[in-house]
Amino acid sequence: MTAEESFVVPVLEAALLTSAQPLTLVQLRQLFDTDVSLADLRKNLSTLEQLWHGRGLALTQVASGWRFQTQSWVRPWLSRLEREVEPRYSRAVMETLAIIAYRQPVTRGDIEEIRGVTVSSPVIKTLEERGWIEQVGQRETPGRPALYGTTREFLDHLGLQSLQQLPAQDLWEAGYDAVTATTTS
Amino acid sequence: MTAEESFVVPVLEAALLTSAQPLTLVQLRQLFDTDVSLADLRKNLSTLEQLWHGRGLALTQVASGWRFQTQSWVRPWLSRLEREVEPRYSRAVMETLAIIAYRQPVTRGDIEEIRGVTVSSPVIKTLEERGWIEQVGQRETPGRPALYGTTREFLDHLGLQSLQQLPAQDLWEAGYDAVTATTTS
Amino acid sequence: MTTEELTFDYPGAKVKGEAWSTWPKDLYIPPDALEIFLDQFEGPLDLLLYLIRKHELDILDIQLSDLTHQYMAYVAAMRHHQLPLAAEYLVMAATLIELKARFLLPRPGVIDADEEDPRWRLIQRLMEYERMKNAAEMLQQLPRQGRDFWLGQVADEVAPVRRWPRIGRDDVHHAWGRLSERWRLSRHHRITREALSVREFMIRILKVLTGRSSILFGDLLQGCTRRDQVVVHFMAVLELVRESLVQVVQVEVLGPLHVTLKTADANGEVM
Repeated sequence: MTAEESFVVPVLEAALLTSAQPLTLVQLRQLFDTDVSLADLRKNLSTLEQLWHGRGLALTQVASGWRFQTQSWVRPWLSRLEREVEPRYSRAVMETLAIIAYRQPVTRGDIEEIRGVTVSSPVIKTLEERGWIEQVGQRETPGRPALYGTTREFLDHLGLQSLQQLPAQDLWEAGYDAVTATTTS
Repeated sequence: MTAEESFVVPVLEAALLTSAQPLTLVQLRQLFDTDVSLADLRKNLSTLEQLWHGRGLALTQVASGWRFQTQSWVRPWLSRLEREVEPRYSRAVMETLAIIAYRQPVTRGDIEEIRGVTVSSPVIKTLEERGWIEQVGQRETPGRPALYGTTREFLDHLGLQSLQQLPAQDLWEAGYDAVTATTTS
Repeated sequence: MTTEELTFDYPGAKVKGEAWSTWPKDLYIPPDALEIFLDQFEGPLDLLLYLIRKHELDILDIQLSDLTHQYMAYVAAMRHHQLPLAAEYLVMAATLIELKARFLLPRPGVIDADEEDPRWRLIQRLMEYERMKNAAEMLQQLPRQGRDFWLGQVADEVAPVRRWPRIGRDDVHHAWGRLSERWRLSRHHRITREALSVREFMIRILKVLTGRSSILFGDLLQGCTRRDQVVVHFMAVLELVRESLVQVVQVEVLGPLHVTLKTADANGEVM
């Protein structure tokens, strides 16, 4: 492969623009099955860098490799966009939170039983980091699983003084009894 | 703002390449504080689209807006990069998805009738968790079963703008004529 | 349609370590292959389609007797080897037999032109299933994000002030309501297809009958929400009768059916 081959630069560009992490020279070399010298690769990266000169993103070398990043001049515009997009919690996070709020103290296993799917660690972590749930003890069953409950901060965020003020939950009762019946039997 | 202003295209480009979700025209308009007409915006998007002609990524319109995605010709190279692998779904999942896509809105009972087997809860849940299907209502028959349809995310995932772009239009028609046409041809 | 397009591809099956890529032309399949064979199918419609396509038959002109014969042979083989058979296969067996019976019965007078061919409903279902099966394959082949194409997703270096989602109490309540709704909907579907084997239901019925003299057939069906459950109960009762474990008594014509445990009396005679 020579540095001039027309597909190399667009392939490098596509790889770098679609990667969440910076890519090392070794990774970039993996893109091409023919033997590519590191020198050739560098030459192509430099071509790519010049191609982006003056635009909103720039090809940059950081500690862990090569990546595109936004230039400072476009940030004022981009930040306007961010302001409009209100971040939201996923369904998994909201449902987990609801179970902990209404059924505390609960273990991860309880949550999984009610939701019917595995509760991923990031979901619990998201809520813990936010300061809305915390470990309140451990259930005295094999494995001693952690019991979770909501925090004062959670009530503060909802503008409530106590859990009693959460909206009524009666629509669940019948179904939930059935769940507990099956899990305890 | 006029369509010619030099910063508009690079700002659009940077916004689209850094956004995790497709951006709608309304969102793109929010990038600029001056009044931008939708017509101007479209003109600039079309300039941007042409700018990327022949490269590894293309500006694409999908169901929930505009985004950059890779072109099929770079796939052989990019697939050599190690990334999180998209899971392969079972036939049960894919057939259920196909029925929901082509026959929506359908109830679980409808799906069972077509497939001739019970639709297990995990199958529906897999598709719901993936964000490809959602409950779109309930049929007003005894038991008020949930009606399912596909989501915008499903179309986005396939890089499509609307259900009309799904392959094999004749599948939409339940009529016998359409069937014989395909089975005898 | 060409033969290639009709070839069914069921990859990955292995019998005793050997790849099992082609199915035998005749009906006989070694028992250990049988289960794997049936596992390759998504249900009775899929199996029927396979049988039709294997013999390059026209779906619109299926010979019910041949098809029923072949289908029943598979089902019988599965049952003979006491392999678990999903209830849906039995429902289909019943349907095929019923259709065949209707063909055999002499029909009085001229055939009513408006009368629907009894095969029609089955043919329609087979065609609709085949369409959706093809659609699933097409969907599988469509370019997909993360597999065939990737998105431009430059992680923005400028980590702006981290913005947290805000929620209200209604959001929590709403999530809770959604959960309970989903629970309510899924409760009825917790019985998976492998749960429905006739033998299991036979045991269940025997247990119900232990400690009570008889039960109405209708009461046995309490809690059955699906047709296949009813069918399995029915088949289980028939099987129990065949094995002389229970008897079914009907006092008057069209009256309720009593299912009674057969017990040996003091003289060793079955009552």
